[in-house]
Amino acid sequence: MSQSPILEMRNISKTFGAVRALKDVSLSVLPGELHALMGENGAGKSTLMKILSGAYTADPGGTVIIEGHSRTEAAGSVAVIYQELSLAPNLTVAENMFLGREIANRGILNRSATLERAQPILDRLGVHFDARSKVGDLSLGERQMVEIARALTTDARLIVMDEPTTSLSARETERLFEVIARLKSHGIAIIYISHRMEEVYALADRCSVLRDGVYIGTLDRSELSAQKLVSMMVGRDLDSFYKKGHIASPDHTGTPLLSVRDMSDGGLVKGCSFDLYRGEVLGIAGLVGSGRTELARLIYGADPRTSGTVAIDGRDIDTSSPRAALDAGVAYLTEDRKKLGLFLDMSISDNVNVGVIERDAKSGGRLDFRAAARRANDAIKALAVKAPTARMPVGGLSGGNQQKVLIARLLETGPKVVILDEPTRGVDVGAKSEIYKLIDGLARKGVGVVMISSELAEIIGVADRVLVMREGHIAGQVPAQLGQAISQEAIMELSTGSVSEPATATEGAMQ
Amino acid sequence: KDLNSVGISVGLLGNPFFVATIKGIEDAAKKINPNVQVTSVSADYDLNKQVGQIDSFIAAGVDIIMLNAVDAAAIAPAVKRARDAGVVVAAFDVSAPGSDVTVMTDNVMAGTKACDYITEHLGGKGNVVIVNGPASSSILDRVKGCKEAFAKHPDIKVLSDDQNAQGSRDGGLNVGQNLLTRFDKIDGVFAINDPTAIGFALAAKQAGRSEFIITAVDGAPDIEGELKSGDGLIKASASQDPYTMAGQALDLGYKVLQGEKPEKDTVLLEPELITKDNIGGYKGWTSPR
Amino acid sequence: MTDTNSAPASAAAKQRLRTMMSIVGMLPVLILLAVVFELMSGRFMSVNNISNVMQQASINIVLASGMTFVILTGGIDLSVGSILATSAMVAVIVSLIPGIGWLGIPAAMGVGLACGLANGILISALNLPPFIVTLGSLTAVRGIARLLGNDTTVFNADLPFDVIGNGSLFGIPWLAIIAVAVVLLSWFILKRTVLGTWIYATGGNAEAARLTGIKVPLVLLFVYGVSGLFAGLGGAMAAARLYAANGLQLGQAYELDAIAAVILGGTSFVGGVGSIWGTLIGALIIAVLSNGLILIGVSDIWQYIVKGLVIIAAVALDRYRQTGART
Amino acid sequence: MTDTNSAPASAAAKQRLRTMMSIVGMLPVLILLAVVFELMSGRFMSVNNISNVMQQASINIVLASGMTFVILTGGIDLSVGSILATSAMVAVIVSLIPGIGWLGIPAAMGVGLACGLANGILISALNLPPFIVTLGSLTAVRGIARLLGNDTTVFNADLPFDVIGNGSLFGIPWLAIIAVAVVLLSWFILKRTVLGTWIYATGGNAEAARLTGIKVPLVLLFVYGVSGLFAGLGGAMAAARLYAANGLQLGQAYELDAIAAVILGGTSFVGGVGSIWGTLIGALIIAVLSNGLILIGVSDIWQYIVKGLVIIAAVALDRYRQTGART
Ligand SMILES: Nc1ncnc2c1ncn2[C@@H]1O[C@H](COP(=O)(O)OP(=O)(O)OP(=O)(O)O)[C@@H](O)[C@H]1O
Ligand SMILES: Nc1ncnc2c1ncn2[C@@H]1O[C@H](COP(=O)(O)OP(=O)(O)OP(=O)(O)O)[C@@H](O)[C@H]1O
Ligand SMILES: [Mg+2]
Ligand SMILES: [Mg+2]
Repeated sequence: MSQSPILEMRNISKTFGAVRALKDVSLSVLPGELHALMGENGAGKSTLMKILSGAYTADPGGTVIIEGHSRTEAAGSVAVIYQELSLAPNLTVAENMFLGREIANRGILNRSATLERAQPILDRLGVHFDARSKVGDLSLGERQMVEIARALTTDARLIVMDEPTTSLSARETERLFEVIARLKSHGIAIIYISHRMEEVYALADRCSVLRDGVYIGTLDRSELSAQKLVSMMVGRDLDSFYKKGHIASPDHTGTPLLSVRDMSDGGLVKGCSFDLYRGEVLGIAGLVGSGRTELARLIYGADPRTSGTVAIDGRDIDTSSPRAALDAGVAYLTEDRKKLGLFLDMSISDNVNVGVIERDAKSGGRLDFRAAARRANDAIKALAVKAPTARMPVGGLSGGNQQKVLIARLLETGPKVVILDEPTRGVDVGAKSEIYKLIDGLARKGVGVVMISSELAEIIGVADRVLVMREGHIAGQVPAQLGQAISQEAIMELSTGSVSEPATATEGAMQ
Repeated sequence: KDLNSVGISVGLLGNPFFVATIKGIEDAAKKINPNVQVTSVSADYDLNKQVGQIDSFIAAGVDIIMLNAVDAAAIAPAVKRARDAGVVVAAFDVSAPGSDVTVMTDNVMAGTKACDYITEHLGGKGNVVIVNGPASSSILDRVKGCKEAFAKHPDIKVLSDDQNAQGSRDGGLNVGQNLLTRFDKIDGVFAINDPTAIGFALAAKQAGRSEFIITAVDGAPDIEGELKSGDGLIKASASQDPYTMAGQALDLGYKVLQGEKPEKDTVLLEPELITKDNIGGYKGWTSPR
Repeated sequence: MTDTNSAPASAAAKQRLRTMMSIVGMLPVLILLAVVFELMSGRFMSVNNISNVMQQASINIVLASGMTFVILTGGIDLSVGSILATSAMVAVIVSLIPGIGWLGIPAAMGVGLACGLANGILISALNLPPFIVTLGSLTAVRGIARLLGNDTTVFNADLPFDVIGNGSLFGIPWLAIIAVAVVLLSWFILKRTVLGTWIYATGGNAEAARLTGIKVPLVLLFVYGVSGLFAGLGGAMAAARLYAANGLQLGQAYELDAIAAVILGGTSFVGGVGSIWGTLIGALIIAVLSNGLILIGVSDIWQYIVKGLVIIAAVALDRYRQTGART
Repeated sequence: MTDTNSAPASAAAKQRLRTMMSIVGMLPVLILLAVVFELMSGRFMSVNNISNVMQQASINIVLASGMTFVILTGGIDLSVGSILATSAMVAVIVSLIPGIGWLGIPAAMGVGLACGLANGILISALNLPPFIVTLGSLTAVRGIARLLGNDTTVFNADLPFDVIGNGSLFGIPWLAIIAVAVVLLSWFILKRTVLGTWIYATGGNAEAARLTGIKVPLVLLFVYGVSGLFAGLGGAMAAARLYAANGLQLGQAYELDAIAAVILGGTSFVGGVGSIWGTLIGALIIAVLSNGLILIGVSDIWQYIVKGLVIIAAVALDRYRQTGART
């Protein structure tokens, strides 16, 4: 090797109680390279990075050397974009960007200098909010951009990005890639963690793989291939990844299963209408902040609407509250599973059953433990949740398994329509393909599936038809006519507004 | 029967008045048996708590319970339980129905004496204010006695009698400030105890008001200086003698323990009105005895 | 926070152990206190005294049970002391009506329930902060309690239901039996019914609960209603014990004792985590402390200091024990 | 940039409006109360009475300022009333030492700071729940306050620093000047210094704060220290005002008033959201209520009821107003 590495991690182990998260892992990163780090959910990637940043202390015996210094001396030369967003929602974007490293004179803040330094970085990332916005008001994707912006405020020589694109759509991702390229040209090294293969192919100079806390190996760019990576990560080969087993273009005549008309909330969502047919998987694409989540929440009755109706099988239904929507057969999977979905302190079984315990209950509202245990165990088996017992708290599961638990809860209610908001966010390849299979199975059973996703490859691979949202409108439909292929270019054009045919496209969507 | 242990429950320990009563009991008990064990607890004006304390005393096997009842009526069942268990109950400062003996200040008379001083000073004519406190029996009695004194003079007008100053300096000051704002001219003020009176006087000093006099009940240590100087607004306080009162209650209780029957089971101590003129001879609560 | 990949069987066993630990909670502290007091006084463990402790703890146990419901949803109820005073007043006043005096108990509970539901409506329908709402009713309901008796003590020497305050069944005071019954009922609701799961879910993540179709406002209404109902029962118990009630003095600062019992018992202020058994033990610790310190003759001033320090030491010990168990 | 969607200017304006609204907060309620009391009594707005209100509010403002720091981090400090009593005792006792009597003020503040830091160490280093720790010190420190005076009132008619309790500067009472100074200092720390940002960040997301390198334990130590320090100052103010201190009675339940002021002022219990100006207004509302109700001659019992209802109505109004503004 010509250069000396910027980072050397040797023999790193880490145990949490009885859990061995990392075992003798070694990793070295060269200046100016983008080093991808891959592995299934729970493989130990984030833990390794937290040891690098000092958030965790490794078990004795390992060494971390950054630019020839020990970790403590080199603090400040590493910046980390954490996977669980580590922002203070009550502070402004600028305050968050400089949190812990405030621009100050003898302890007194210099607010104008803070804003002056924050704004150009945000502009470079091409975000819509300004440095004075409160982080709590931003959508998940926008928060992720703040995290990235924060890493750029440091003069770190090494930046760790732990799944930076999970909440980003294609355009933001492109922006991020531009920024990454510029960073690399300045000799800054990047450790990049992602479950999206295409990104790794596009970016990585080298790629290391972890499996069950053990270092498996490192591939050079020239050696990268899907088969090789997947078999290193999973320990076996995965069969076809995106697979549509259901009829690709279901019958679009007759009454639609779900029809949404003129849905508005007086702000972010403006007059959206669309139809969904039995056994169809309808994708909704769009940029971050285009209002997809908001639209889904309106349909589900999670937020008050100013206008709009929802009908199932041609009959108007009451979706004034989530309860009413569930009763009418509409279920919704939130994009923010930790904050809006799971009860982290409750058991897997309780989390799976919470929506149906009332239905199962014996007289007097007594819980039916046997039914609950059965449902939980069946769900664990059916969705291949990796957990020793259904009684353990869901907070102890890895991200992908948490997501499966949440999906299981949804399915237990026996919905006619499911709205999945970013169903594979932060989920590893193996679990992803299982979720795709699940969606496929639902469609085959005649359930209507709405899938909101920011990952174009996934939406093209799984959906039968794609609606594109822009600025709260449904900007169009891809394919414009049935039977045509879904193309990435068409989606991008609609979502960025570089074609202007929203009127006709909406018509198409409605018919 | 020997006197080996005494349990004391008072309304609120930390009130100098009760500190003096406890000292009176301890001294009296030590005179009878130098090795006596005295446990004193505070009910914090909570009847429920006091009942629990009495039960604990019964369980601990005390010979005499010295009781300053939080509630003059409602304490009866607990007193009965104690007596049924063979424990002598001696009440002081507040009556407790069913107790073996009771020694207390005549609070009605204390109120009357303090308010008679005001009416005399005013010549039977003027606007007066009663600064009230938490509704315990002794305070109700004082206000009752005071009102009786005022009622004797048709030209005395009571401007306010329903403000609670919590019986504290702090409360007296706050309520005082507000009452002084509300009424432009006041001729006399009766405060239900000394701290309230001092608080009211502080409020008057701040507001630059001095057109009235203040009287109170207690004869507490902090009012002695005020009375001695003679130029303050506080002119008189109907004094109680907690030390003697409680000591006497214990002595009577001890007699009951020995099987004697006291001639009267209730002793009312007459309060003495202390003013600038007789303060020199006043012994006070804390003076060494 | 845990273990996915290690052997499932041992993980399940460990899971059970942890659940056990969290249920046992402060029990060691309680036992320690009892032993120390027995050694120092020689009287603590007498049948008579144990019965005293149970009686003294009983009202706080009932209040703290209601408080457990509220705190499990992440709320707080400061008004229980005032509600207790009002219900006790009502209980005695009703008991004075010839012939139907025993109606005092349902009347007290009804008044408590009504106050609790009023809190609940303000909190759930208007979405106001529980601390302020119940602080407001702490004050307002106290005023009502005083108004009822016109600031005097009401009493009734022939209380028709005095047996619940002073009687006993096979040597166990009725007060204690009622307290245990309340704990069992609470346990049943929390752990064996749909509503209980909803309460935990609401406390764990209110927004997620709403999105799963749980009627969060109803859950909140229920918990504040229960807290009020139990406070009303507590009022009837206090009245039966004392044959009297005083609107100003009764129940002052009881809310602090009830909250302390709940938190000592390991229920989290954030909501969603905790158990009624912990609350029972927490309330017993408080009662044992008060009783034991008097038994061994500690002066009132030092009782304050010792009590404060023991409470802090108890949670510190618990925290230490749990950390020890985890690694 | 291909598409800047909604006009950012209007969004920024809306953001500003919202910040304004949240700063103004309860001010309308305060003004409304003042107007009603003036109309009903005709005396409320007199210079004299305003000065009374300021004095009566001042100690609570100082306590509530410290409490604001604590609640902003998501904690709570129940011990301020007891700390105030202890410091007041120390202030009077020291003031009796001939020659150096004015040292009473720094002594009181020192004692307050020490108690606050003790709370802070238990909470930050041992990671114990603030409610239990400060409930424990509420009790223990109260015991110390009583011990100091041996359960009697200590008093000093020639208090060397009585001017801060009863004097005034250009007609403004020193008590009020001190309270305003404390508010300004708190505002400066919270909004203008790095430490302030850390306090907000810790309350907003303690884990995130830790990950960005903020020393969360130090922040916690600081806020409890400040709360203790201000309670100590409050003790000196109370002593100066009353020329006396009583270890048992002084400061009872002051913590509830302080917390109420903070929460009325819009600071969230969850932490991270709120401002010191809100606290000031909250404390003034409480003081105006107490003063005004006496001025218009409402009896003690009805004061309770009205006060409780007004507090609830105030937050309800505020909630309604904010909802109105948002849509
Ligand atoms: N604080 C913790 N306490 C206990 N166990 C933990 C903790 N953090 C992580 N673990 C465990 O360590 C293992 C590795 O977790 P880690 O978060 O590093 O995985 P990851 O590779 O980042 O997964 P993902 O792709 O889902 O983000 C998992 O088994 C996890 O359950
Ligand atoms: N609580 C909130 N308050 C104010 N604005 C909000 C709030 N939540 C979201 N927004 C704004 O609403 C807009 C649309 O958000 P929404 O979450 O619907 O978009 P999305 O297309 O689902 O984006 P993402 O992929 O980031 O989830 C964003 O610009 C966001 O800033
Ligand atoms: Mg991770
Ligand atoms: Mg979204």
